[in-house]
Amino acid sequence: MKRYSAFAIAREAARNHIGWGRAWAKRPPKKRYDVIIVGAGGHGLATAYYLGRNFGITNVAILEKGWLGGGNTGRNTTIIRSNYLQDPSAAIYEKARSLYETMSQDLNYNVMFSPRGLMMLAQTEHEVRGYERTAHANALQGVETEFISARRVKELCPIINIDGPRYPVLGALWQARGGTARHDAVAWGYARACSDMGMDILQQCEVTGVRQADGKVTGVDTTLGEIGCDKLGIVVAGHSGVLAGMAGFRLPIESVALQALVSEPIKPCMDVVVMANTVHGYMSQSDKGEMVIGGSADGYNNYTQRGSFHHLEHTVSALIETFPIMSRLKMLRQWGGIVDMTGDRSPILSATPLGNCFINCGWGTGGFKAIPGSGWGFAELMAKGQSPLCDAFGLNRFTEGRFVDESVAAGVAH
Amino acid sequence: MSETVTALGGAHYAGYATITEQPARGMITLRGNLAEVAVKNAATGVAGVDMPDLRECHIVDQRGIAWMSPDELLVMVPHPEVASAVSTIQQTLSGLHSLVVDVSDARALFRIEGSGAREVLAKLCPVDLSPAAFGPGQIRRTRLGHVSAAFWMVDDSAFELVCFRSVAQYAFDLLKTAAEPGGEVGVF
Amino acid sequence: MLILTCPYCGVSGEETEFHGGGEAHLKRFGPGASEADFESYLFHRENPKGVHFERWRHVNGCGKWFIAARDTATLQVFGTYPAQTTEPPQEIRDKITAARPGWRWRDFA
Amino acid sequence: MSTRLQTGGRLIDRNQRLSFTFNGTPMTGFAGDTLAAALLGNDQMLMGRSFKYHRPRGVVAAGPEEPNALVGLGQGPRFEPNQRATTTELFDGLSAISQNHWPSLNFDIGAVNNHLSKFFPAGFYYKTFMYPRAAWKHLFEPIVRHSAGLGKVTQPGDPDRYEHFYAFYDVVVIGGGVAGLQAALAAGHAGAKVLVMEQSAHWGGRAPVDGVEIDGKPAEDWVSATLQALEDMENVTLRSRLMGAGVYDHGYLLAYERVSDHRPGTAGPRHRLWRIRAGRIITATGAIERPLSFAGNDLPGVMLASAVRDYVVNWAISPGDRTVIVTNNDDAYRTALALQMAGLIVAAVIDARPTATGALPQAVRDAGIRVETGRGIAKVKGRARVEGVALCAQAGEGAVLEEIPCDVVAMSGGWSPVVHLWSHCGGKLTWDAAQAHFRPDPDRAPADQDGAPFVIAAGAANGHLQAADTLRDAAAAGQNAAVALGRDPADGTAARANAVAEEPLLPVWIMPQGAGPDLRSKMWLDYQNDVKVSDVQLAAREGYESVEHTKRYTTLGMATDQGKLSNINGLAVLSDALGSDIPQVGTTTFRPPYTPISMAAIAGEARGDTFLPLRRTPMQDWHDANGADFEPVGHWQRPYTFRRGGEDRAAAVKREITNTRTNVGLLDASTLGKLVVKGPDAGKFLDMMYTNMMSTLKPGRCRYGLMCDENGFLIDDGVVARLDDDTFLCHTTTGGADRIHAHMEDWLQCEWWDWQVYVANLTEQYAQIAVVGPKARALLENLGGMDVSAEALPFMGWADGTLAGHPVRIYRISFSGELSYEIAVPAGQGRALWDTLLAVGTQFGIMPYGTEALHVMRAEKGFIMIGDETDGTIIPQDLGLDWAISKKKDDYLGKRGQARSHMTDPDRWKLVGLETLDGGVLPDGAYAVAPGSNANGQRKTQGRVTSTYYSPTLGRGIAMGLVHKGPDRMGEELEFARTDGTMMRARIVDPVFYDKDGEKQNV
Repeated sequence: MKRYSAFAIAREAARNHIGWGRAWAKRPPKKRYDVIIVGAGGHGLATAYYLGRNFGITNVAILEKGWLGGGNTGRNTTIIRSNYLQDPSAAIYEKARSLYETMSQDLNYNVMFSPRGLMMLAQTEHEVRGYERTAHANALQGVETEFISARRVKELCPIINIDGPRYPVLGALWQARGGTARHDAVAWGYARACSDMGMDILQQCEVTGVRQADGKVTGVDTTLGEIGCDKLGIVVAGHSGVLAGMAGFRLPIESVALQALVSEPIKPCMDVVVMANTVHGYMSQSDKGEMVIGGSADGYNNYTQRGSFHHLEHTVSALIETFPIMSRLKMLRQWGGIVDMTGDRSPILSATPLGNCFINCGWGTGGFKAIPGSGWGFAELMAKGQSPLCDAFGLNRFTEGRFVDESVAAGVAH
Repeated sequence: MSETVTALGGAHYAGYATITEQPARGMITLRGNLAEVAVKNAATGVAGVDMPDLRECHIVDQRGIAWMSPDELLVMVPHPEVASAVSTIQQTLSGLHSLVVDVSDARALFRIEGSGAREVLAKLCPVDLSPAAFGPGQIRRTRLGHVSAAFWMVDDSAFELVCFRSVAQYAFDLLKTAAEPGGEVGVF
Repeated sequence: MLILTCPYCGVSGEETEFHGGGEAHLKRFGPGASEADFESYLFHRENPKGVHFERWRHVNGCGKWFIAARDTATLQVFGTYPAQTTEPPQEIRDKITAARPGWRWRDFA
Repeated sequence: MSTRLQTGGRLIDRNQRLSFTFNGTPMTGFAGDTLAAALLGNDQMLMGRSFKYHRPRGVVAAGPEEPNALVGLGQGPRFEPNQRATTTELFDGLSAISQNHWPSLNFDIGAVNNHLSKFFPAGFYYKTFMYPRAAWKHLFEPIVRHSAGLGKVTQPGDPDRYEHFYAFYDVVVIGGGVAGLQAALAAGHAGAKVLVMEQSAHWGGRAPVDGVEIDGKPAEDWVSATLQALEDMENVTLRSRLMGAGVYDHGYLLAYERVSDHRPGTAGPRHRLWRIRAGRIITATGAIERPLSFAGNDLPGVMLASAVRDYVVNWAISPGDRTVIVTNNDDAYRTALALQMAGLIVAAVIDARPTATGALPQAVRDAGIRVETGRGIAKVKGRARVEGVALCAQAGEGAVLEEIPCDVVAMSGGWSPVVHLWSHCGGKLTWDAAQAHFRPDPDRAPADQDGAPFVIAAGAANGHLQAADTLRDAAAAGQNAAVALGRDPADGTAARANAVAEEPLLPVWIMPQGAGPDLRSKMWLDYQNDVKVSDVQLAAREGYESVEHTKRYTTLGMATDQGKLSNINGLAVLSDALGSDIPQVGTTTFRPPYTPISMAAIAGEARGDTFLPLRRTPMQDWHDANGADFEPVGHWQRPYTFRRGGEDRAAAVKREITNTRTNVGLLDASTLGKLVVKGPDAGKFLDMMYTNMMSTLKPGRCRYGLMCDENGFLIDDGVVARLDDDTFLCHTTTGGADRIHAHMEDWLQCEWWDWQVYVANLTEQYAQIAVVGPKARALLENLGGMDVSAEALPFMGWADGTLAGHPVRIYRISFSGELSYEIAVPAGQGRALWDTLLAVGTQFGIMPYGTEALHVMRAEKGFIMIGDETDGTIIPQDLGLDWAISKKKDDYLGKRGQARSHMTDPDRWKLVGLETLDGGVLPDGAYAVAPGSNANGQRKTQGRVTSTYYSPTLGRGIAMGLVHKGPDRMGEELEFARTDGTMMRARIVDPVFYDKDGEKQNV
């Protein structure tokens, strides 16, 4: 694989860049692999990468029914943070965040991780208490966050109107090393690294069946024929229910559409990521200058990846109140991504009733930021059958009522 | 009996439609089996108008009955009569499973009037307000901006709209803004 | 932006007049129920890519709960019916069969 | 140079001269001009700089597809970036500035990127800026970010108004060209209720410019006649300056009306967003001309052939003195004729096709204009402006045959239907090889709620580029739309247009066909984002094979024009590089909106006071006038405390508490939920809703109850009063009123529909005032009215009666531990009673108190608060509320959930009181640490603070918290970690800090 660097570019510039080869190889499937990962999104590719890097398992195929990185990996608002309340969440998201810090160098592919700082606005007394609690939890979890004053919020993000009118900013939970990354690059970078380790990335290869014998998976049927494997990892986000169905077990999951939009590009005016949960809106400015805005989810099952309008309406009106300069910006594009929500809104990284079949899904709105941590933990789970990062996210928790619930409010009351 | 104050003390705005908060009106929620003759009689007895059918509202001045749901009516009488009306209805329905409560104070009542009235509501409610689709005799429960509301027409150019008392100011501000001159759409 | 017709008051309104209430025809399991049954009741959902039955409340309207038969992939609505039933009415099922021959949802077809 | 012609200009009014400024330079134009036309009229061809290489950019188009001519419009709080000059109507006093350059448009430092462009191919940033690691954060990223963006940042304080409008039509026709008007006519005749919208201020589209004849008269005349006919039909509405922005599911259509952009500051809204529900949508959105890819095709002066025609015919603009036309089709010859008719020089028509023998080429030759076939442009000469072109053989590799001096190049690569709105909601496309474009596939149209196709493409938007076919197709579309909605077919015959037969075009994706790397790296596909043919080829070579990969890797089509000019050309280059057919490669997804729409229009009226409802109690005016600090609770604003004089919040809260505990306090409790539950089965129902046994409650009495969800988690609490045998009044939390009402209706309607119970939400019927404190009874007795003695109205009882002439219901319940009366009075009399209480209460030292005092007092009593002690993961058993869970009932909501292993786990954290050793106040949300750390290296914990306050009554910090096996560890000391890592020690104690035996509330 040709190593990427400024020098390589200079060399190629001299000959109009005709010397660049494929970022990832194109090979026909083998008969069988040690491990098959279904789903070449960020989580699937990261799992494969860490299987190779941490456990030397490289006889791996990653199957993708569409194009790699073509799902939610390329359809999210690229936010990276780990300021979660519950220990298991903080652990896996902080693992992910720390891996993002060095990902460009690890993969020799610039994913443009930008730890520009992330703040979650507290706009009610109830939110203030909630975020103060999170700050205390983070301090013991090794996650660097602090609860900052409204004035500090204004210093960090001058375009915020902290004086209301409807929801004044009372403070914020601030994670200085949170930020964003270039979402496509994460998938492309992992794909290139996996391919470099000899793994096969099989695009346009849809799984149509899961072959089993005496309670174990033996392989999968695909549009490219039958492929055998010792272990199967299902990492297909919004389509997990379908795959689980093929494997013969059920999931506590519902798929809904999450709304997002971007504005036209303007000169840099916001150096941080801002989340305003009271009004279900979050926003950052991309390196192209677009304001990237995330909204809330539809209240019903939806497999179309189309945006719907009324959620946008509420998100945008709230953002205009909080960021008055938004009023005369224009919306360039809106879309919807399918997110799979579990019973407690936390992910599933778990063994399944089929001994050698594992599933990684249910990331809801948290998927992108978790990619490296999820891949790291899930690879360990698949290789060793156990992983501290995954322990709390097993399927059994729904039977026992042992939830990992990040929604820190049953409703304000007085 | 001390006097009843409305949420906005009769606020008024004259734009290309006029918005006026109305004086208190006696309003009674009656829940029961609307097929029961007794229920029908109880309602019509105090309101003095015909029993409305699905999505209908019969109203004459202060008195009327609005069909709210398959098991709910809104009975309207002059405010001073509401207490007696409630007990009259309760007596008529004694022994019959039903719920009769005075909700006069829980509501704000607005009158939206003038050639622009339909348009003003069409800016705030996701409802077809063209004359072909909505007219006197009908009621529509829907949302006004972010709050629940219901409206009916008292004649060809005037609506009455009810919402909860606590959001009266919000509703009035919405209606007022929508009725500002220069905002005429001109499709009805 | 979905358009739904409330089977109680007959209003055809846009999504914002209603409130989604999740999967329909769930059988409640209470005290004494097995762990598996109780877990399924609370958490296991069909989440189909296709024909689905779901609860809606006409919240900005008559306030009634009803059930909609809808395709989650195309958003086609096959029909709505009152919530006071444990299974889809035959007439709704026929409509679905006409549009999606061989459809299946739990034990219904 | 570009100039204004002495005569002509069908859209301008030469009697209305308008003055405006561009980068501060005063200029003039005419009413009817677009800003682009007016700028050209002032010889301002250079209008901006490109995004990546900062190359000089002139206008290329005359409509919404324009990628280059983006300006900053207006000033101060009305400034708006990225406005397309081609769709901005000129008005007097308009001020515009060009974008993305420093220090000036003519001299731009950033243009250095242009000379380094060889080092910035597609995706170069993925390959570099990585080493050393710190350099990315501190050096490279700041540079990348600084160079980001196009337009200047907007300012706060937008003074304009915006609104929505809900509209309902049978048929909505998008596009006011001849196709749209013809379709509307057909649908209208069939009796359908029709809306026709046109994004610009002018009807008729291209036909009048192209000199088409319809029904024997000039298109212009047919258009005005048809408009009149439509005006006369009362079932048809015509609307200009209204753009179809997005098509959504179930026939939902967003349309964007620019009400006063052309007359800023006038009365009324600036933008109006139409939220339309349509039975059928006809997209008569026309087609967009494609550029040709030849070296230097981005120089100012290179324009679309149709745009050149538009500027000449519509606005009497001469884009330049000598024009060279380069084409692969007949249509561009119309530009030659139009230019010559305006007395301008056409140096030559360069046709890539081997031969051009159609009627239009012939007419051009007859007009004495030189026509060269089989030729292409090797490269465009000039630096900041076209100076000439070098010809070559299209079939060759670019060897220069001849150079022709010119200052305008008018190019035409054929036409692509505008399929955006067709595609937004899932409409699929089919490749039309003959015309080399994607057009809507009628068999795969977007489906509505009934599964029926609801979008119909018409005219050029449907691939019918010849006027005659356009009209036929449009008439059929209008007819079919109406018929599909059950209307009777009426006169659907189309107007007849003269049809100059056009010969087929020759698909030309790069020019010349054999161009080498050097030329390919100068062929622009995406002008705004600087994506070139060589970039797409590089992406393909590197394995970014999916069209989505290539788009994202090269940023092709991701600029503010969303690839209206570049997508098809880029796609063709990509498929060629992959050696596959264009249809196999497919297109990227079209997303709403068609062109950018203002955020403010999306928000509509929801701004400022009407952003969200703000719920007000009957006493809110008093709170406003008496120094209340509010806190939002749901949509309510509740007084947090009432400050007096120079008091800070803490001092005010302290005063309110002390006064309430020693004299009497007044609380506005109107926001508490009040649900009436009535019916023969009401008791049985409430036994399921609450963990307590409610059916045994005696009329006249009150009982505190807990509600859980099926998971067993506590969701609400409140006092239930039994009004009579089959009627209960359930109090909920402020946040709970609507939620719990819906929760009850849910269970009644969907699970126990045979139970006889009705529920009504009376929350707003009553103002509720809590009169609290040792002197509360004395105060009420002074009001005159009902007997409020301990005997007549004991603790946890209620009674109806009158107070000071008001009909009231009084509940003897206490959330503070003091003697307390909660008085419900009809809302319309709430303020009067409040005022009376304050007046009569002065002799007893009455003071109102806010929510914070309420919190502290309840904490002093060890009462839990939903949302503080609970967070959606807490069961009543965690809070020591087992006494409120009936053991006799075999079922209630949550009972099964609470039986699961994790819920019965003896290791759960349970509620205790916490007393700091130093008397200080524990930090809110602090955790009690335990020895060691877990497998993920996180410090172990054994409890947390749920509520913590300074108690003025006890003169020390008090707290409640959940602690591992807490109740069994009374007296133990715990260490609570502050965020700075230091520890605070606290002792586990009984959560009831004040009046443990409850004597005060029970007098």
